Amino acid sequence: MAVSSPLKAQHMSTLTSSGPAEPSRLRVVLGMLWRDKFATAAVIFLLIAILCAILGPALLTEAATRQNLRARNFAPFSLDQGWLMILGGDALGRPLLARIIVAARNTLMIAAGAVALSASIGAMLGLAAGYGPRWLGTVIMRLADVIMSFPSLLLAVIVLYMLSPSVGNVILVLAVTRIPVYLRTTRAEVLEIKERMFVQAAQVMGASSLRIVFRHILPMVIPTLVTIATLDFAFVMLAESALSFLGIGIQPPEITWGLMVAQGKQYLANAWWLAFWPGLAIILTTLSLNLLSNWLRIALDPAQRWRLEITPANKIGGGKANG
Amino acid sequence: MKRTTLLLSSALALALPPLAPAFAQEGKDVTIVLGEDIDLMEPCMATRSNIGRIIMENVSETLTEYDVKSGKGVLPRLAESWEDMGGGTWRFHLRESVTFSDGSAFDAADVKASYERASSDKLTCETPRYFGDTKLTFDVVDEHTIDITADPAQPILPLLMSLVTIVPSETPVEFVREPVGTGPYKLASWSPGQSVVLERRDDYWGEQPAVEKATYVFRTDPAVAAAMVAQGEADLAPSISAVDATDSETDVSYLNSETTYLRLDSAIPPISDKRVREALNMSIDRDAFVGTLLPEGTVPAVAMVPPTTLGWNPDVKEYPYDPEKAKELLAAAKADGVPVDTTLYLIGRSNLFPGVTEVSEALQQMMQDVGFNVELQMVEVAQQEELYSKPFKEGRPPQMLFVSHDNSKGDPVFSMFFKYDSNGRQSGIADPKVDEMIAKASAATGEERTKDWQELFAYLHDEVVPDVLLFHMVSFARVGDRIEFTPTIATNSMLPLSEISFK
Amino acid sequence: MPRYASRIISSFASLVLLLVMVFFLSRLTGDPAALFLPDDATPQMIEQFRELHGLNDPMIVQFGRYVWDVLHLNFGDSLRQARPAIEVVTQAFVWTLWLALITMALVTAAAVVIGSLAAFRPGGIFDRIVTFTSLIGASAPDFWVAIVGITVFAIGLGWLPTSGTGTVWHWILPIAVLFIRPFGLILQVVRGSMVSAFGSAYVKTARAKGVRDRSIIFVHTLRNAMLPVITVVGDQAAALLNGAVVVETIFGFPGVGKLMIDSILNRDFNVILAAIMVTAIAIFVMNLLIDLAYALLDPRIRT
Amino acid sequence: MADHLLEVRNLSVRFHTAQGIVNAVNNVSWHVDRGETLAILGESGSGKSVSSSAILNLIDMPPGEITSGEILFDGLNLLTATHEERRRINGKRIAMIFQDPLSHLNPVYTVGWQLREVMRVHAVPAAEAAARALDLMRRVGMPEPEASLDKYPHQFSGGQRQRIMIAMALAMKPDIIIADEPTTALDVTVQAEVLKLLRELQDEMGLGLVLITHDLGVVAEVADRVVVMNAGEIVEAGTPAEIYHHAKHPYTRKLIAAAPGKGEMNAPMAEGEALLRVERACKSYGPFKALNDVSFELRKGEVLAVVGESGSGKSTVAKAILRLIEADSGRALWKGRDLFTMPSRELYAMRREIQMVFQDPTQSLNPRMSIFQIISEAWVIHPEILPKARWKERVAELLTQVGLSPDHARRYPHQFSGGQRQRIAIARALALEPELIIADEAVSALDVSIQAQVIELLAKLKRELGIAFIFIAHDLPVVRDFADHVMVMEKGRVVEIGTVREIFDTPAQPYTRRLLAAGLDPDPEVQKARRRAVA
Repeated sequence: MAVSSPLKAQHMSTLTSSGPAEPSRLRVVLGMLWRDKFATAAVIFLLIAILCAILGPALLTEAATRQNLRARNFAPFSLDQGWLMILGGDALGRPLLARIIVAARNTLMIAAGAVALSASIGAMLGLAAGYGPRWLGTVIMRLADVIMSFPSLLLAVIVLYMLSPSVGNVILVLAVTRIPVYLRTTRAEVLEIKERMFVQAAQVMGASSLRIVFRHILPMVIPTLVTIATLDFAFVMLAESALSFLGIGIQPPEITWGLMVAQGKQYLANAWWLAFWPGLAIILTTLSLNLLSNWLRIALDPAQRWRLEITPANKIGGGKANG
Repeated sequence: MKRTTLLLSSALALALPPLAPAFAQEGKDVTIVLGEDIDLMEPCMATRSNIGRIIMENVSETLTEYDVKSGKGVLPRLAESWEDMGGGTWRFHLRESVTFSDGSAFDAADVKASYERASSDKLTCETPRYFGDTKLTFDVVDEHTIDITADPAQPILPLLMSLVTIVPSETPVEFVREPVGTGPYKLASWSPGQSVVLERRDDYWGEQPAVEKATYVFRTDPAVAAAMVAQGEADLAPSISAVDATDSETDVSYLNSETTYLRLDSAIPPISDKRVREALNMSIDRDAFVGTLLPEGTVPAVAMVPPTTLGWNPDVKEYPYDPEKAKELLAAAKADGVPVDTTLYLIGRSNLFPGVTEVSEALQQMMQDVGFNVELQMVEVAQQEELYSKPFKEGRPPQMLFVSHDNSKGDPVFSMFFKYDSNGRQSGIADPKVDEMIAKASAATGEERTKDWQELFAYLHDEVVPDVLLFHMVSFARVGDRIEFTPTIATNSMLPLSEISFK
Repeated sequence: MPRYASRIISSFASLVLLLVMVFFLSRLTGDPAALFLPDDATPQMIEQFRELHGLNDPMIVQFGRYVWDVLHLNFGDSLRQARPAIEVVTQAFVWTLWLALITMALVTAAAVVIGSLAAFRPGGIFDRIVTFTSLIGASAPDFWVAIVGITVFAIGLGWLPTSGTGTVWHWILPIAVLFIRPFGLILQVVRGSMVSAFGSAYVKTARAKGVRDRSIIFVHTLRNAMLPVITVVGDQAAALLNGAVVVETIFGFPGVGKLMIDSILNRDFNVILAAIMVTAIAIFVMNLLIDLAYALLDPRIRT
Repeated sequence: MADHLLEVRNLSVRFHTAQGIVNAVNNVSWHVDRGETLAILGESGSGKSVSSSAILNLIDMPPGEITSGEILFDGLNLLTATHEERRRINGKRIAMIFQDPLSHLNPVYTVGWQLREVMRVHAVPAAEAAARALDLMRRVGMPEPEASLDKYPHQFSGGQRQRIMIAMALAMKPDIIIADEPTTALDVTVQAEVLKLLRELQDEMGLGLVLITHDLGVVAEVADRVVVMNAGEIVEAGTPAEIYHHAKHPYTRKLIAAAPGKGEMNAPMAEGEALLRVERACKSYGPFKALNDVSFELRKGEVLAVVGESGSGKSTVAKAILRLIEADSGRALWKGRDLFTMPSRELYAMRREIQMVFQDPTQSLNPRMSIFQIISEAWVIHPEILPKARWKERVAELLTQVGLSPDHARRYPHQFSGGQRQRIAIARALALEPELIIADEAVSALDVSIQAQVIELLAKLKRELGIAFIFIAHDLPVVRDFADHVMVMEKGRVVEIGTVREIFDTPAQPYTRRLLAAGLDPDPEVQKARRRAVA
């Protein structure tokens, strides 16, 4: 404390007194990203995955679904059957590369959908539980307990039985099971933030509860939620693949990476590539998200941010400016 | 890098061996790894495969047994002989000096009690399904003779008696978890979820089998089961997946009595049109599956029952793979106003057999190639069950259920009524002529019975086209190098330890 | 103590609500009769089964009967196993409990030691390697890891049994597979928590007092940093107590996770309900222990 | 150059940050000897704590970097000594007392353990350490010394915690104690006690004391010599009297001029209609009475200062009036209407008329809103005040009014210094055109020079706009400069109420007198005289 406070105050005063032109926010963020090479690689990989999800199905669905029993379990690293077969073929002779690219959409959509849904519902309930009357908070928290202890497999069976194992319903199942995470986090943050002075300042100005919650509290909670969501995205992808493995998730002919691994695992002994490549896609995506979330955690924490801000280049530049 | 890895692993290897598990079996004990856990050990449920594989003819015995190995038909077991007394009555002469594992002696009263217990409405045994509306009355003639009268007369009563397990008459009328039987083995211990141990009885009436103690363990994943035998942790895995059956030394394939087919719902257009059903049959290249998605040895099916069954018709030929013809048939149907463009739902069940998804997807594509509009849905067993059995839901779309039927009992009677009769629970057709033929064959005996069934099979396959018959499936057993065992078509439903011998 | 009383009451209320929901929802998912009986069961058999197990009664009557039985501490019989559901569940639960306890003990010990060391020099080589490898581990689908583990260690190297229970050796692979994900997660929390604890004022005091680095890490900082860690450990342990379905299925481990999925697929309602109840109680007890641990670690919470 | 016990020579330390390099201290030299007290005086950001952090090896590197200089302790250059050598000196020969003892004590260990630890790490046997810990607790005047050893830091009051810190620093009988703002967060009476204790101990043990502070009063009270720091450099050094009376550097002069409590006191206002009349307000939390029968009156354009120590209930008064908490009983008549029972619709209108400025401007401004958004939020909530078209213009006006520039509107709170942020908070309050502003310790967290500016601004607003203030403070000199009336509170009740002159010149109650006596005067001579008087 004794060391950092003068430091903070000082660079603030330099900034405000000299009033240099602010570098654009995007550039600052990109600069901070670039300083963490792992995170940079992660973002690039994720962008590629998203690109696959957007363009893949339109371009490659035909190639990904066309069966060719002659190329059944075709070994990887050979261009004999065209470049799409570079990662090998699956049990029906369909090119794995094409399938992985096409499956990116479902996989990412399920994960993103489930995360977005659970995060938004969880955040809303968490805001209500944290800022609303005490009894409402209690009721919501008990509800969260119930959801927490509700076996997700049973939920999956119930939803998928009564509805159908479609992408939308899998999103629903996964979203419901993840709500408590966001709910509890949001509530905990709200309980802390609502005691802060600026919330009281808004109250003193006559701001309505809705305004305080959405204008003042929510924006403070969002960074935390974003960090959790990145991690949860990875978690949901793994959960989806576990559901597929147990036979109660997405069902063919829909494809997801998780389903591909689940289907390919029986060939692990003699055609490892069937399960390996989609497994690798999952690992790389979750790994990227984890790395990204680590970076976010540092980037969003003012006390940690300097780790992303010092570089040799910066030192020289700063030195000159100050000297 | 490589060197350090090597060093590291050899160091580890040195550290581990004294502690490493030594599983090699000693003496005359065997370990059998099964794919499905056992939940009950109830003799009257022994026709269910997960139970039957453990207790049928090991713990619990029947009056007769059906020979699937050498085709000798119905053989004596607890009954030494039987004769048809006419009027629906059969007299069974029971084996003497047979004792149950609890020490009590076996007599005619036990037979009567066993049947009555199995058909009691206090229990939900499987046995009654084989008797349907037939009423049996038991007359104990003397301690070792019993008359069984069926109403209506039942020509295959001796065969049916191979499905009734005999328990002591004192057995309570509730599900038991510790079966008592006359078989060569008795239950030694059962740790649910982990293992079941059977031990050989010294006072068994028949020839002593070689195996002294059998331990059953359960692994859902067939790859793990296969690995256990390979590692010597188990001696026998009766059903492993074809892809894991890579070792020709230990792995044997066998026809497993499962017949897969697409159950068509003939009440709903466009499937209600026979040409459409024919076109479906011709769109499928059955031979292309064999040796690719399905293991070598898989047999394209022309009947609901496997070829070893009485009355199987060798003259019925599978539908040729003829996409052109199929397209023509479709066009013709379309010309007559049949809505052939309607979406057909191909409803498969995950876990039906290993690789079912790929097979389903291939089927879907083949049908699509001739112009069908097919949507594939893979569902869980309970969901499929809902669609499979009557009553069917009103307003259902045209559905093709990818299902499997198991009949290793030797007679088509166990299949035909409920698969094809207008009132059959899983029948997709309503054809009075078929109903009549089933009734006739069921009542017939001897040569006539064979002929009647053969006619029915031909008629169904060639004229009615009620379904798309696909394959008689094969399974693979991995047999460890300590033992000798040859799986049969009945291995799926029973696994007599007496068939295992040591090298 | 009144704090605990109200906790018990409100948790009990949640449990009741949960069981009620499960009771009705699970009965909407199909008929156990069709699953218990063979395909070719006659309609009479099905009727008989439904009658025998009271499945023909209106749902509310079934519910009333269940509540009545439960009030008499009778949790019903398993449809499949012809024995009390509670017996089926407790038998399986013992396995899960051990599996969860051993795994969590190892995970916590490993994560705390490695995470603390990684946090001492954030961004250092050790930190980077530890973070990266633990993340890779935590990113892999567990069934995939399990099968690869069997392939390598049981089949390839022959060091460990493939599956099953019996000796200590049988526990190694399942625990190793279960270890990976919570380890990655808890490691991150330990690391983060330690990094911020190193920035606390009392660490400055300790340094000004001349306390050794080792003691600063493991005495001063760790105990403070453990508070958020305990929460995560609790969450992860709860997840394990709910059953490690995938691992139990693959390794043939007779735990509550496998029991749960089997019961769900078989619609063995009484077992589902009993399993939920037992695990919920276990998790409740565990949360109390976590609270206790909190109070033990942090005197501020004691008052 | 003569050898000193501790000498810092030409020390420069810099930190790497996003905005480039910040030179925290530049070429700083000072020294201290046994039995002497050196004060390092400076405002926040002056770098006054950096050299002591360097002495104790507390600077994180990176981002910190020591670019030049040496620190000589008893002839040893600490900057080239090994980690282990320095560890042995820390706590044993040089000890430190930190500001904010709550966060500087480990919350999860008992005080006794922490006290013993400092001895144990320097190889004192366990039994001896235990005995000495008890002695130390007695020495620093801890009530119930034995029982207190088994308690945890959170179970003590602020003053007691600082005594614990002092005990810990004394444990090894060090040669030097460095105290970094040891009394800043404490009430004046407690501050006086702590400083007295430090002085006694120094006399007793003959140790060298380095006292880092921003408070001229503290300097006047204890220092033998003083160095003044600004922006990382020492601008002036000398005895406190020299510095106070003959400051050479303009910065020092500015600092001394800014010290509050020297101007003319306000004359009491003419009688007028009461704007706010609080009658018998009560509020309890369980057995604790936060407000006990509080009554007072406030007239238009008048400043009522509420003073008292922490826990006296002075903030509770403000919160009750603003309905941030609900009073248990009593009335607060605002223009004749009772605020305590006002329905929420009227409350909304009342919010326009009574505004609040909070203690900590960092906390009271939403970090995610721009200054424009923060100020104009008032009009979003109360749209009748100003049409949207005029918002921009009015924000610029308000910013100018509080002494900021109109183009600051685009920026975010973190880009401003503490004083600037408090101006923004005032601008926000003004946006609603209130008649009463409640300032809750609004200047307490600010540096003296900035404090003076903000008070000046508030006085201007009072003068020009006729705004009334309830000015809550614990710092008496500031109150003396700004208030018309003063209300002294203790334990939830009003001890004394009167005009500023009455309270400061002729306090009627012993508590008020004690409070006034504990305050420190920035003039060393005055302070010395006062100390003598008290003694």
